[in-house]
Amino acid sequence: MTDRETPEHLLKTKRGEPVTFLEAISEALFEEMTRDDSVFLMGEDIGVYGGAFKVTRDFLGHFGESRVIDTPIAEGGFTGAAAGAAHMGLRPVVEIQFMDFISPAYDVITNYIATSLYRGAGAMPLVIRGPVGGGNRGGPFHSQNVEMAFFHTPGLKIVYPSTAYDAKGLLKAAIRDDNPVIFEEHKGLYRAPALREVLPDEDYIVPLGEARTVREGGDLTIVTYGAMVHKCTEAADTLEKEDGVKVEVIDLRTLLPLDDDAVVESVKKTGRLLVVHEDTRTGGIAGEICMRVSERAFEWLDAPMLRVTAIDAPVPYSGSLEDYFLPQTDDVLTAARYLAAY
Amino acid sequence: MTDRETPEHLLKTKRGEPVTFLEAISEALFEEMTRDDSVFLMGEDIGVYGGAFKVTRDFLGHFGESRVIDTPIAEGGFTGAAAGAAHMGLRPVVEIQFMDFISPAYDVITNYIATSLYRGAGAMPLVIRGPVGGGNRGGPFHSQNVEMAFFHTPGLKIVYPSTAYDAKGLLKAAIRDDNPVIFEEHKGLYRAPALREVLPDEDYIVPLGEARTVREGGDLTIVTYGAMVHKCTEAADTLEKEDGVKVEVIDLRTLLPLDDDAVVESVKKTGRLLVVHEDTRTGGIAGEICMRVSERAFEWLDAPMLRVTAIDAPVPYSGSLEDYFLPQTDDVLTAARYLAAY
Amino acid sequence: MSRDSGDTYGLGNAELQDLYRALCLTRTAEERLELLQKQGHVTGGLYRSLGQEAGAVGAAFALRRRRDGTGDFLAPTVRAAGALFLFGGELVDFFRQYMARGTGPTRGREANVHWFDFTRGFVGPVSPLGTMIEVMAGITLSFKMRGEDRVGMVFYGDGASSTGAWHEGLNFAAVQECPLILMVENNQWAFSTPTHKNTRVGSFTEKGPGYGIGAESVDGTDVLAVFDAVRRASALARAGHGARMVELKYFRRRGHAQHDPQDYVDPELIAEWEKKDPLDLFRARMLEHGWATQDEITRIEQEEFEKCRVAAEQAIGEPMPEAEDAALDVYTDVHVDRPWTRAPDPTTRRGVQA
Amino acid sequence: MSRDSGDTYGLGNAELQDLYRALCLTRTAEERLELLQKQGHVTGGLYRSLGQEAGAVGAAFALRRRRDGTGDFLAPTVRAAGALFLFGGELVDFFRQYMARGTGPTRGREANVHWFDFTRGFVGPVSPLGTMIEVMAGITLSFKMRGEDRVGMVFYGDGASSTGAWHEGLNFAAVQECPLILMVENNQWAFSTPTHKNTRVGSFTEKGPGYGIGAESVDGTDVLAVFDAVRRASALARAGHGARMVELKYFRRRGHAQHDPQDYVDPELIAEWEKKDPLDLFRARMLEHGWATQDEITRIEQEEFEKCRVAAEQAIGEPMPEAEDAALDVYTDVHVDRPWTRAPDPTTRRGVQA
Ligand SMILES: Cc1ncc(C[n+]2csc(CCOP(=O)(O)OP(=O)(O)O)c2C)c(N)n1
Ligand SMILES: Cc1ncc(C[n+]2csc(CCOP(=O)(O)OP(=O)(O)O)c2C)c(N)n1
Ligand SMILES: [Mg+2]
Ligand SMILES: [Mg+2]
Repeated sequence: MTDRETPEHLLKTKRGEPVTFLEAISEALFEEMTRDDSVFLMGEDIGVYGGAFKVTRDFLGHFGESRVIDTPIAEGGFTGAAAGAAHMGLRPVVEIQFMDFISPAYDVITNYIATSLYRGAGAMPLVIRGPVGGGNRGGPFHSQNVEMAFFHTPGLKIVYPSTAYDAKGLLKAAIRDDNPVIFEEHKGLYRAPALREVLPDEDYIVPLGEARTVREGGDLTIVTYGAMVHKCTEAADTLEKEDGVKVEVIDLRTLLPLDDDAVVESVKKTGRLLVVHEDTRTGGIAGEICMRVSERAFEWLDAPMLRVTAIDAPVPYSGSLEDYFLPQTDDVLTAARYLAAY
Repeated sequence: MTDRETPEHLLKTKRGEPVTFLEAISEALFEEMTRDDSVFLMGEDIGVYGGAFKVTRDFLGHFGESRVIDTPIAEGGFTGAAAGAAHMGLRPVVEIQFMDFISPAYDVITNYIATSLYRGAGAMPLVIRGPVGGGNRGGPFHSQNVEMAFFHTPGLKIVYPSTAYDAKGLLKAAIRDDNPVIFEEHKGLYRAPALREVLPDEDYIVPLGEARTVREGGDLTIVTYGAMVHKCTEAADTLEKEDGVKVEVIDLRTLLPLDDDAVVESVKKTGRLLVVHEDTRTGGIAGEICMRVSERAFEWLDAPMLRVTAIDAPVPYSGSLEDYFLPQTDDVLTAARYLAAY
Repeated sequence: MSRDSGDTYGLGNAELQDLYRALCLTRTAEERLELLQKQGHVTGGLYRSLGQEAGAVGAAFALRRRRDGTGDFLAPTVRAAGALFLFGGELVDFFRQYMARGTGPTRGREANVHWFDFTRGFVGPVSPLGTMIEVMAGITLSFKMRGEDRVGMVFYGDGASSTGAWHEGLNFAAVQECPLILMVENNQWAFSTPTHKNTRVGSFTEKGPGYGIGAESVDGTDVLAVFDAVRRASALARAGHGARMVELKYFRRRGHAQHDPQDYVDPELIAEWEKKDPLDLFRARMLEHGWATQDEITRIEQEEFEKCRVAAEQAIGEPMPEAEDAALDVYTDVHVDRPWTRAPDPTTRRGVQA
Repeated sequence: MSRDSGDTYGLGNAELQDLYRALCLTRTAEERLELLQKQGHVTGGLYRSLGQEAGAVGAAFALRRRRDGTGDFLAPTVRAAGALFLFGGELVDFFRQYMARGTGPTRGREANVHWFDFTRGFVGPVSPLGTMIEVMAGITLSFKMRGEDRVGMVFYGDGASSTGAWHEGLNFAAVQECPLILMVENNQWAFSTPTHKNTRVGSFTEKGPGYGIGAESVDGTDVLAVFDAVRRASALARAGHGARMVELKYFRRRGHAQHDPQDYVDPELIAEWEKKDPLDLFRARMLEHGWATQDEITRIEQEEFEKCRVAAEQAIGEPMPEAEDAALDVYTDVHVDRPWTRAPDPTTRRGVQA
């Protein structure tokens, strides 16, 4: 089947053309499936339709029905089935149509999949990917971030890219990883024109577990990930221009395992930490980051560790409500200025 | 039905006899069901058998089949059904046989129940209770603590008592609360002889959201809850005797909403914070507590905020492994001494 | 068959015309929505029930619809707006919900048919499929516990039948003998997935026996056939025979949502089903059997069209919610603050201590 | 019926005696466990399959059991230890697991039959009921994808059939036509809950048609009847007819676990079922039809008893796991530290910076 020619829209990188965040993800899936016959896809409407967001458009024709499987509406069922296939040496990648709907698979992911290696069943090469995040007026069930549902479960890895380059490289790394990986794709980034970039033609991965310093600075460290990376760099630029404050922005990229070395190193340099996440506040990842910095770099802190997040509520549907709910660039500026002046 | 006489084993408090942690819970359920006809129970094997741990022993005979319902093995199904009954003004209390098995109900709890009021469906008076915790050689699926699966979900309350008095008062408050409450009962406390106490004969509640200062001290604050409260007070006594260090021990009792006022007030007094929880480390509640103290009392800190927890792994079955997995009194001592000397 | 007979199932002309009115309202309201969307007033997804209106209308018409909390109870889907209207869901609220207005029943927090009125007897669905079967099992359990003479009706799609929630909720209702009618909207598609990829059975009635409950299949384009089937099902439920399943057989003639061109569906198949349009079919029968005159029918159509125009206009004129409303009603008794960082707090500075 | 006929279903005396041996082994191993528990060697729960041994043994005997990763595949339950043994699960490992020994296949991390050997073809269950149906759906999907001539068999209880995981896994296997045999162990109880409180159907075979798969019920105390039913089911699965369900009808003659006195069960009912003891019944048939002599039977019983004694002795003598092992194998590539506080780290002190 792989002698079938590559679909038009997946040739952009080959041609040296810029790709969107979404196209980068499609390319990663396509290349890994081409490279390794044991990689296959399952999910709702990923075949003929090519997925709710068209990530797997034309994959069915290219790879055939046995490697691009349209499933019944049963996230627990097909994720559990993916675990079984992984036991047998296959490398399933399941798509959750909207990551909000990963919740019916919560049981099998946390109790079966995450514990599989520990219980003696060997490697569990399995990727669970799908769109997350708000700002699209999706309401309470099409806007969630799901990292904190799984961050507390040992055995899982969680990835949340912010650029097309990282999305492709991290997804390839996730597919080659022998541990179960939850891969979150912010739907606001999928087709964002600003994120289009030309990617290397040769095969590359971005290793899991390594944060990226987006922007260097000595006055304040902002730790963030996903769509917030772009709001934070925007705020950082403003601070540099308007306040002369030099902000270091760290993109975690992988949330679990957490690259606290990168965070601690930066905080030891700046003495000030602001964590920014789109997810709700209480129980958000900011807590764990703050805890680790307290454990490892307390003496370097010149100001309280603070956070800018969504408010503690379900994601409301109406635009006016959602904008209030979500953390905005101005909120980052307010908090950063407060810390810089501290 | 309520003219039926009270079962023998539920008369201890009436008679001024001490009750166990488990008996206190049984009394709370019994009294609330007697007080309010809209309170009813659902769960697996809670009827004829009286529940896996006998919390509802003899309830069936007293209240009848329509208020003590043996359900099919379907945690999501009967928890969702409880939500429907709550819409209609009933006040269901569902038992999860082992809280590890709450995971099939994760979807309905986080997406439906927790968001019900926000979505305009009104109050959701619903209690989900059951045994949690390790130390009983239960293995990965009969030993879990589940607070962090729900701590991140706005709209839920989470209660985790450590004494018979609190267990009864908090459960009564939870049943009378108009918000959904997850109520965790550490199975290691159920029949612990040391926890037997004489309870007030008159009706009382312990309000949700208020921590309790178990033990006062000016040198170090230990924040904890559940079974760890007893390990921490034990450690505190040792520290006082052997090191002359005065430790303040705070029992959170309610995890969500978190009583950070109590924590902050204590830390402003002691300048040192140690969080101790039986649950695993990464993504544990220690992070949120640390974050809030950083936000509100950073300038009072004289040492890094630290934590003693279980290690990041599934709960192993074998005793030697589980003892290593769980935080021990010695670990609390080590950390506390380190902080006291800091 | 029943289509050609003149059987009115005991309904008089007035009621038959009410049925037609409900069909018109559903169709016209959804067409108005499309217009509103083109005008940019509808933010989220837009779902049509084109070709399925008779299922929702006929079923709801067979139940007791009251406004005092003593009637039957409904859990609709986005494809059952017709049932929602019959249960007293206000047309203007329908538009407010789709346009995320602060004046709507969920004050802009939720969309489309996701709203509630327990007095009129309906509970809005959530998106996760299957959940409402569990919730309605509990709602109807409460009817049984309190000895209330009420039944519940829950709608769900062919695809939703694949969820574990559907199984757990249905099995609970069956074992507890809850007075619940399960309406499976078999429109032959789950988004782009044909029914045979969601189940290996040809008819969903084959699923009833596995739960020990009765099930029957009915032509979902025939409003009277649906009415009759559901009236019989509700009579059994009312008589204490527990849960029962009714399959509505029809076809989804539009995409899953407005953004779906449905290019995966054979156009000829759609054309086939256009011939079975529930409004056309019922209109023809009304005239054929003299249940209504052409004038009466035209008046009904004009009145419903006007209703929709007016309600839409009203909703358009109403404001979006106040931003701060986003932080209310997370708990009945706990206030949710805006993040602390937005208003630095003096008590956090040591110097400032009193 | 089949019980009285001399039909051996094509099995020779040697195989028939192997069947009896497997029944004996199961019974004796579990009795040995009880003894070990009384002696304080067994920490966790102890589950008996008393009266259900023929279901596990007859079913496993009908499949291809190999040790090179090309055979059929099993997911047992705690009540199907007999199947596990036939698939190559070592008796000594069984005791090691129950006694939480570090030398066991899960190195003391998991209990009882919760262990794995993909080469011999079995996957240990997890406690959450229903999950293994999903997992086995995927395992057998892989057989189909790779064109391997293998089938899978998953055991689960009557109560487990109430879980959403069961529904989602079974429906997936049915739609994908996975070569999976679903063995429902209908022992009429789920802990203290009688089957009629878990389902409204009398026989679980009524659930097959709802998924478009074949189902049959068999006397679970008749090892040959089970063998025959499963051999036919596996032949169909092998021939590409997809999933199939087999119900084992019998009775749980002991409590849910050792700690359950089972006082909620009518003692007369238990007495009734003691008359249908699968070992007694098969032994009688062996003698009646001359498939084995009394001496041969006695030898088998003594040999299995001795095997269990020896294996138990060996396991008892072996060590508990090293404590530090608790922190290994959480990830293939990420090391889990003991909490930092247990070994204060100089790099956290500013002065100490190099
Ligand atoms: C648990 C869950 N998974 C996925 C989705 C996404 N989704 C929304 S509607 C839909 C298709 C539903 O098909 P069907 O149940 O037949 O209803 P129809 O749209 O045909 O009326 C899907 C997959 C969801 N809402 N819930
Ligand atoms: C999801 C889930 N809920 C609850 C339990 C607790 N539990 C363990 S075994 C059992 C009864 C199982 O009955 P059945 O499936 O008939 O198997 P049997 O014990 O009769 O062989 C229950 C409720 C569980 N293991 N998983
Ligand atoms: Mg459909
Ligand atoms: Mg059973």
